[in-house]
Amino acid sequence: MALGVKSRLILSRLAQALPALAGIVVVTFILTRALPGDPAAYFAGPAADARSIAQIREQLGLDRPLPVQFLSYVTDLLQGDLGRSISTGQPVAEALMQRLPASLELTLFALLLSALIAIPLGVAAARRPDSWVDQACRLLVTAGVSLPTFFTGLLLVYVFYFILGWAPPPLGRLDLIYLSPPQVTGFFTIDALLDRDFATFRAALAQLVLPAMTLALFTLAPIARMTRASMIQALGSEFIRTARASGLSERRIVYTYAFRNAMLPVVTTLGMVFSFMLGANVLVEKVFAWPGIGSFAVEALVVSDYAAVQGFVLAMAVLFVLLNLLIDVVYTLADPRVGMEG
Amino acid sequence: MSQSSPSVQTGLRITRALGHARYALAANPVTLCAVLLFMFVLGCAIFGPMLAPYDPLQTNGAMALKAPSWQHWFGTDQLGRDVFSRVLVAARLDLTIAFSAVIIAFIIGSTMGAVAGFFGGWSDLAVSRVCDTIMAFPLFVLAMGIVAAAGNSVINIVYATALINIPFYARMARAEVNVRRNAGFVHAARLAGNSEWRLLAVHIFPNTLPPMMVQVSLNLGWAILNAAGLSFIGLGVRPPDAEWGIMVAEGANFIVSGEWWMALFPGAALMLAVFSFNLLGDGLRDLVDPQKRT
Amino acid sequence: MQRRDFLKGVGIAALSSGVPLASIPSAWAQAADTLVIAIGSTINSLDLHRPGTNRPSYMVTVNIYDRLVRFATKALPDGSLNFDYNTLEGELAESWQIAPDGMSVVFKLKPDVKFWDGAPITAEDVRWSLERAIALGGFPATQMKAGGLEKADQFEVVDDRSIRVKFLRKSKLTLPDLAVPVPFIINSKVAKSKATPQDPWAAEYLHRNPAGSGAYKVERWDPGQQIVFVRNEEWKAGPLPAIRRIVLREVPSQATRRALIERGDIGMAFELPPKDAKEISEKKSAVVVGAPIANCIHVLNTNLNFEPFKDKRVRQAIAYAIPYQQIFEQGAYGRGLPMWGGKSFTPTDIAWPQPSPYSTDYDKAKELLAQTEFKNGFEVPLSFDLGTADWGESTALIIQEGLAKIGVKTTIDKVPGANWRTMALVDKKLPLHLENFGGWLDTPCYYFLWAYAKGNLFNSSNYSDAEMEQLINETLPMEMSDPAYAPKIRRMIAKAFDEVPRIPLWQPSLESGLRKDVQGYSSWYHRQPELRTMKIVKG
Amino acid sequence: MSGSLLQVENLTVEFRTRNGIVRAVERVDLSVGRGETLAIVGESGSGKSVTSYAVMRILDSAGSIAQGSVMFSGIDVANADEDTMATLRGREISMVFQNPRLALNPIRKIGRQIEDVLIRHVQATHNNAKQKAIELLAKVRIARPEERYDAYPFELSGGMCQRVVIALALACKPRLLIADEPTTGLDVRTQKAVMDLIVELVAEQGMSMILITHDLGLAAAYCERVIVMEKGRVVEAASAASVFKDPQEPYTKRLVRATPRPGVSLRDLLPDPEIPYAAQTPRTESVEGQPLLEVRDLVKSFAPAQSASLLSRFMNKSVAEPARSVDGISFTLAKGETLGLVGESGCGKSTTSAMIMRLLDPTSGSIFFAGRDIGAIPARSFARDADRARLQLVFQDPTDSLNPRFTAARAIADPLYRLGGVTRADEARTAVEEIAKMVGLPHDLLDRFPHQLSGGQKARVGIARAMVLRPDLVVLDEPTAALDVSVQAIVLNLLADLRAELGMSYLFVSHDLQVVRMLCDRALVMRAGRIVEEGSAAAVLEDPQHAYTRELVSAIPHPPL
Repeated sequence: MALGVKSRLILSRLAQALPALAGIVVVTFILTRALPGDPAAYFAGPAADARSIAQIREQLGLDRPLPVQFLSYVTDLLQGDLGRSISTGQPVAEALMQRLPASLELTLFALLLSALIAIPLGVAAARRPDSWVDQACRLLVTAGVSLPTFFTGLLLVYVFYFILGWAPPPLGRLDLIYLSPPQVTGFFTIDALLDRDFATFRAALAQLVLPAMTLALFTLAPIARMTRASMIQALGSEFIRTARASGLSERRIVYTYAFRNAMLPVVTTLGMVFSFMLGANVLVEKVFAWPGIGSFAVEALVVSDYAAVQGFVLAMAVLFVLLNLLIDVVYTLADPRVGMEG
Repeated sequence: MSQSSPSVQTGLRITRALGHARYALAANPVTLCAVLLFMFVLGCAIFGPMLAPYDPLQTNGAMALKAPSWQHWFGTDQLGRDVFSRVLVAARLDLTIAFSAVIIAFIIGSTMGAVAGFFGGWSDLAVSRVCDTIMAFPLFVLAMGIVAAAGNSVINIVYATALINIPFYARMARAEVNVRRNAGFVHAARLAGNSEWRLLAVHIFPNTLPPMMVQVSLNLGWAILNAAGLSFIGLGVRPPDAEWGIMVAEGANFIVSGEWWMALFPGAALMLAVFSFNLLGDGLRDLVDPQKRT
Repeated sequence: MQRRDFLKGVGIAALSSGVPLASIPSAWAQAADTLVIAIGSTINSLDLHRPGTNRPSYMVTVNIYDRLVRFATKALPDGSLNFDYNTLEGELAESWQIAPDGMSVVFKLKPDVKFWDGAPITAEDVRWSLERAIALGGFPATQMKAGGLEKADQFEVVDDRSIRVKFLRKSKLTLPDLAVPVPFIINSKVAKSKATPQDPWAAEYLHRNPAGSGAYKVERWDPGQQIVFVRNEEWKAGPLPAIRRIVLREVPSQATRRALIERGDIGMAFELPPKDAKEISEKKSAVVVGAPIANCIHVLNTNLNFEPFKDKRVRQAIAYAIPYQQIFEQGAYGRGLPMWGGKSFTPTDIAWPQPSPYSTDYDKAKELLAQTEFKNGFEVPLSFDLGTADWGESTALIIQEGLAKIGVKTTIDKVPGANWRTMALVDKKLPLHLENFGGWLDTPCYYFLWAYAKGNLFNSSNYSDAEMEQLINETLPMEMSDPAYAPKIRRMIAKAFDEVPRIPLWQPSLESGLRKDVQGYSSWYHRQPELRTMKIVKG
Repeated sequence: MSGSLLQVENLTVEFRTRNGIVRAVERVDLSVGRGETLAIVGESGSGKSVTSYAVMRILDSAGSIAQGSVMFSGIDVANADEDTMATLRGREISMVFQNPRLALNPIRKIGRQIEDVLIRHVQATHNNAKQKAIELLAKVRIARPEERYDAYPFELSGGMCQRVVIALALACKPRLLIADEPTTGLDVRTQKAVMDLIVELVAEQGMSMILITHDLGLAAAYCERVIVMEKGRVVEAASAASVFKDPQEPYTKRLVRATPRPGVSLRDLLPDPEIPYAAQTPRTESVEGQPLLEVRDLVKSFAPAQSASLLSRFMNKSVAEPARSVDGISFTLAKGETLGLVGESGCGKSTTSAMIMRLLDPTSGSIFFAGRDIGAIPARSFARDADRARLQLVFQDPTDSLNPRFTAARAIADPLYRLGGVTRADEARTAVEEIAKMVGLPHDLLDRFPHQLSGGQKARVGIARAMVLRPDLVVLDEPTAALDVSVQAIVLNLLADLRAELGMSYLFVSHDLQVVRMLCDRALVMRAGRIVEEGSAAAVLEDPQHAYTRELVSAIPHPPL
């Protein structure tokens, strides 16, 4: 029964996402058509004349009325066809699948890094609110979120690559001298480990460090703040007083009792940060030549590549929905109250 | 007595509020710094153009790419323009963008959210769906798309930034109104004959303002970063106007060749402004948080 | 054995048509015979003929396909090599013979040239490939047309090793036009086997799977990241390249490209912005190689469809109000050749480009403007392509300042790359903008054809003049040695100077940074890296 | 006092606040002997809880023991190291808190929470902890303890949660149990059950107990000795029997007087009986003719937990019947009459009052007010109804019911502007000052914000706001539930005076039978949405007919009088 309620809850979440997805399909379609620039002119090449542009416009189906274009777009979409990027000529789905792991690997790694720093910081700050630890933590995370990611990225590259030479050149996922490991998960670090190729693993990891740091620095703040706030709330709650009055050890009070309760809102924040990072990747990917979907989207936007932009946005939206679902599942598993109270 | 007492009381109230603020600031030196910093940034925005030692747009071929000196505190850029003057003058444009975007987002978002949270039903459904849809977009890319589609002008940056901020306000207002819509004082006001709209506008909404102000302060920082990010990919403010983001973006190409000042100073100014907004928001949150008001 | 999952993705094509690869070491690209080149833009196709293929992709076609003929290289006085527009040499063609009536030419193919799959190159392959260049439309067809190659029946197989190209009219551009990147020769048997009724020219297949005979083969292509060329050991159309493997890595950040070359992490940074070129060559942190781009000028275009610029005197006033020297120093960083301050409005020679007679003279500008109805100045947007911001932005800003001095108020409009083409070149609706057309075929008439003839793409000024048009049509097919040629060209140049729809600023240089051990590079008219001549010297 | 288990001498506890250092407890002496039960009684802010926290040294970080000693069984608690204290807490001294739901970790199974304590104090090993936990659950009379072991706090009722908290506290058989308002917020029957259980277990294990409560009756009924605290100081210490009969100190006397108990009138609750009985007018007996309010077959049902999406509603076809919160009640209220509506939490009394007040639309049934069916007018549009001004409500929670951003004057004036036809500020001010005088609110408080007012002052503002329009019917929704007993006495008298002065009818909603008896003419007893008993207020309390009413009456603490 309990499971029934919870799985229904999750299904209903999924159902709630459908209108948003439909909205996204419509909005992206309209937005992409509103983009200036005539793809036909762009693709006709540098020396094309009006006739060859018209020829290409016809080829691309851009001469048909908008509703017809939309209809055919939706029809294709329902068949799982995201269309074909007119600039790379590749199916959009394929390009996204190739690039998504790159973005996900970077984002997840950055999130991990961020959480590993921010959560202990938040806990430390919450245990002594208004102490110097708290203030220092606040300054640090606020400074982090105040730096534009592209600026941080450039600065890190300049210092750690150009001046100190500690970091590898900012050339995407692997240094020039390595080849990508056989694809299993699409995450180079994991694939390299699966392949027992530790040199490549180290190389892939080395490439990840700077961009992940850039992203992590920017996302420390929300995680640390939320950890601090919910930890303060948890530590101030009455069941902690009960636990103290029962003589439970400080460790147990802070970690088993307070921390687990405090983690629930933090999980939600992590999810939000993750989806925010995926979007904010755009700039970082540009700085680090990271072959992810963010840079793909920028390129596509610049050339008014309808299918690619639509595909990208849709992929992100689906990812977003899945992510929220994942958070719901985690939340449901972690909090017995979910779905049980009126 | 009934004539004089309100104004006396108002005076008292202000004194008391100031007293609270002074206490809160004294207890929290970081917030005090934030307030000072914020005033400083605001001062730059207001008086910057008067204080700038050079014309921020005046190129000077002979003085191109000069390192910081007594003459040019922050050095000069590739066209010999004074970076210090440009950084100072940019404050106004950046703050204007941020403030207008956030104010628009606040007005639209909080109205939507308040209506949804108070009346529920289809209005709630509609607002929630709209917010879900916006939020499911990668926000920065959405902003990029809007500016790319509408053309890059300051006003379009403002609109794009406002649009992606709307859901935050809508959701927040919705939640804040929702927790209060069954509060005793709301029922009391209803009993006093207030219409539903008046209940919302006069009784509930003002009470949601403190937490919303925190969000406003935090969002101001984000709005500046957003505008700067758009500039970085070339969808920002038009040259020759000085704007921090575009200055960093342009300066970025000069870092490797050793002309670090072109990116560093506007970057630092950008950071400082965002930093002060964020710290201020953080501090406001502490002030507003009832848990901390013992 | 083969640890790497090489068969993934798009690298398949290269393998299927080439030699199976031996095992590749982990740190393969470190090998001494591998050259890494950083490029700033994205390669989006391996097939130049395909609609939608962008300019940077031409570098693939240039290096992996062969053409019938190519321009020869010549040594410049400073010892560096450059191409020689005036001399053609055979690539796949062993020889060619122009018919006595001058209305056709027969190419004889070299006997030992083969495609990568070992199939001999036949006249049918050539015919199919040339026809394809026309049939797919778009830019390639336009380019072919400039050389008078417009119809499929102009190409005729004589025998297995001989092909005749018939001329519709005599033109000095026809043969050079066969040496440009467009008419490359494809393995037609492979392509035809992949063709479908919807796609008779196998555009879909060749887009990702090259089928050629060039000196380099595509070993691997990760769109948006890199393309890896490996030497075709069987190449017979020229001397075997020295470098076995070349990696073209896409590095969008200009600063990173500079850092990479300065630190020596890559062998070459292709297309340096002028400032980097200047500073690197001064610091000697890398070798900067480059030359002014033939037949190319950075210009400020006035659009004659807009009111103030309909008046010639306004255009002239603008031309006098531009701080040329400052632009050359701060926009071009002194790289390239000045195109202002020429001696006379009536040129004495036909060298093109040559400096215009304008120079910065605000008094003269004001005087000219005062004669018009715009004596109090006017407002106009000044646009440039965001993709050319490395020189465009500074230039626009300086122009803005200069024009302000004569009361012309400009607002700067950065147009994103995609929109640029539509707005500036197709719709031709930008009143005042920066433009950088360069003609592949290095003759003045060819430049004038594109830039001064009504309706043509790069005539974004909407300049229209009957005499100019007639001159262009007359000079275009004319041999340059024709005694009538020079006077006509001089007349065209004089008209261009007098009416100044396009205000020349400077002739840009295409410069690239080379690590000190990398040699043999020269820049070409098509602005793509020619990799075949490059080598890495030890020590 | 050498035989005492706990000896507190000269204890002073200070808190750092933004207004400087505040002494919450000052020079308190107390002792608890072995096996003794002691009650600490005081109103809010008297320092009674802080004293107990100081004994366990669980003051929050802003508070500290500034002075004095706390000796527990020879251990100097004030100066002991943290390890000693951690061993002491839960093992030797344990505590039961108010608000049992919040006192338990919401995401940990209750069985595990008990185990944590057992294992911490080495009362059980990992092997037998579960068994011991179940035994403890059984001991606090939780039915089916094996099943409940796996329950989470939210799955249990408040009373059950309190039993779990008691089990936690008694897990290690401590020598001293501190029960801090253990029954506040619980219904009277649950209160009795919980208190009986505590006292029984304490006696059974030979423990000492400190009961901290605001309820003098409860203290006297369950403890041997009573300490009365006021403003951080002990004002009186006496045996339970003598504290009621023979209070020594003026404060204790006031407290005793203010405690509602059988046989006293409203006026008797006031500290100064010499005050002339202004409201001595006889209660209006039911006026013949048309009743002011008539409720017929009133029903309110709520849909079960509303699913957010349509889809889930489709999947949720087999949902239960909507729960009927109010299940067909009918009654009348005459002009000038005061009707009491009594019941435990969740019985539907607040829902009923909200429907009558037209804040909530009934599912079915009708509400006739002065002969007009106002139940048919949607709640949303009732604000503009002519009868709006005639129906007013005094809220339960004076804090929650005042807009934090409105001054007292503005809150009181709001109905005047909206419904009273007042447009001029001075006109409104005059009316506000008049009613303020009537409710005993000094004029200088009128320009204060709610957070600058005390609980009693806020209650007066709430009453003034309801009365300013001189309504015909005022619903009093537990108007004193959140107030200290001495303030309650004053407010109840104020309400009685106002009724006499203004001639209104009251519908008085309450859980407290004694208070209802004193204020009301008639009383209705509600249970699970239905009226189970109806009669004169005195008769319902003194001679209950229905079994449920009898149970309620018998659960009222009986202090030794």
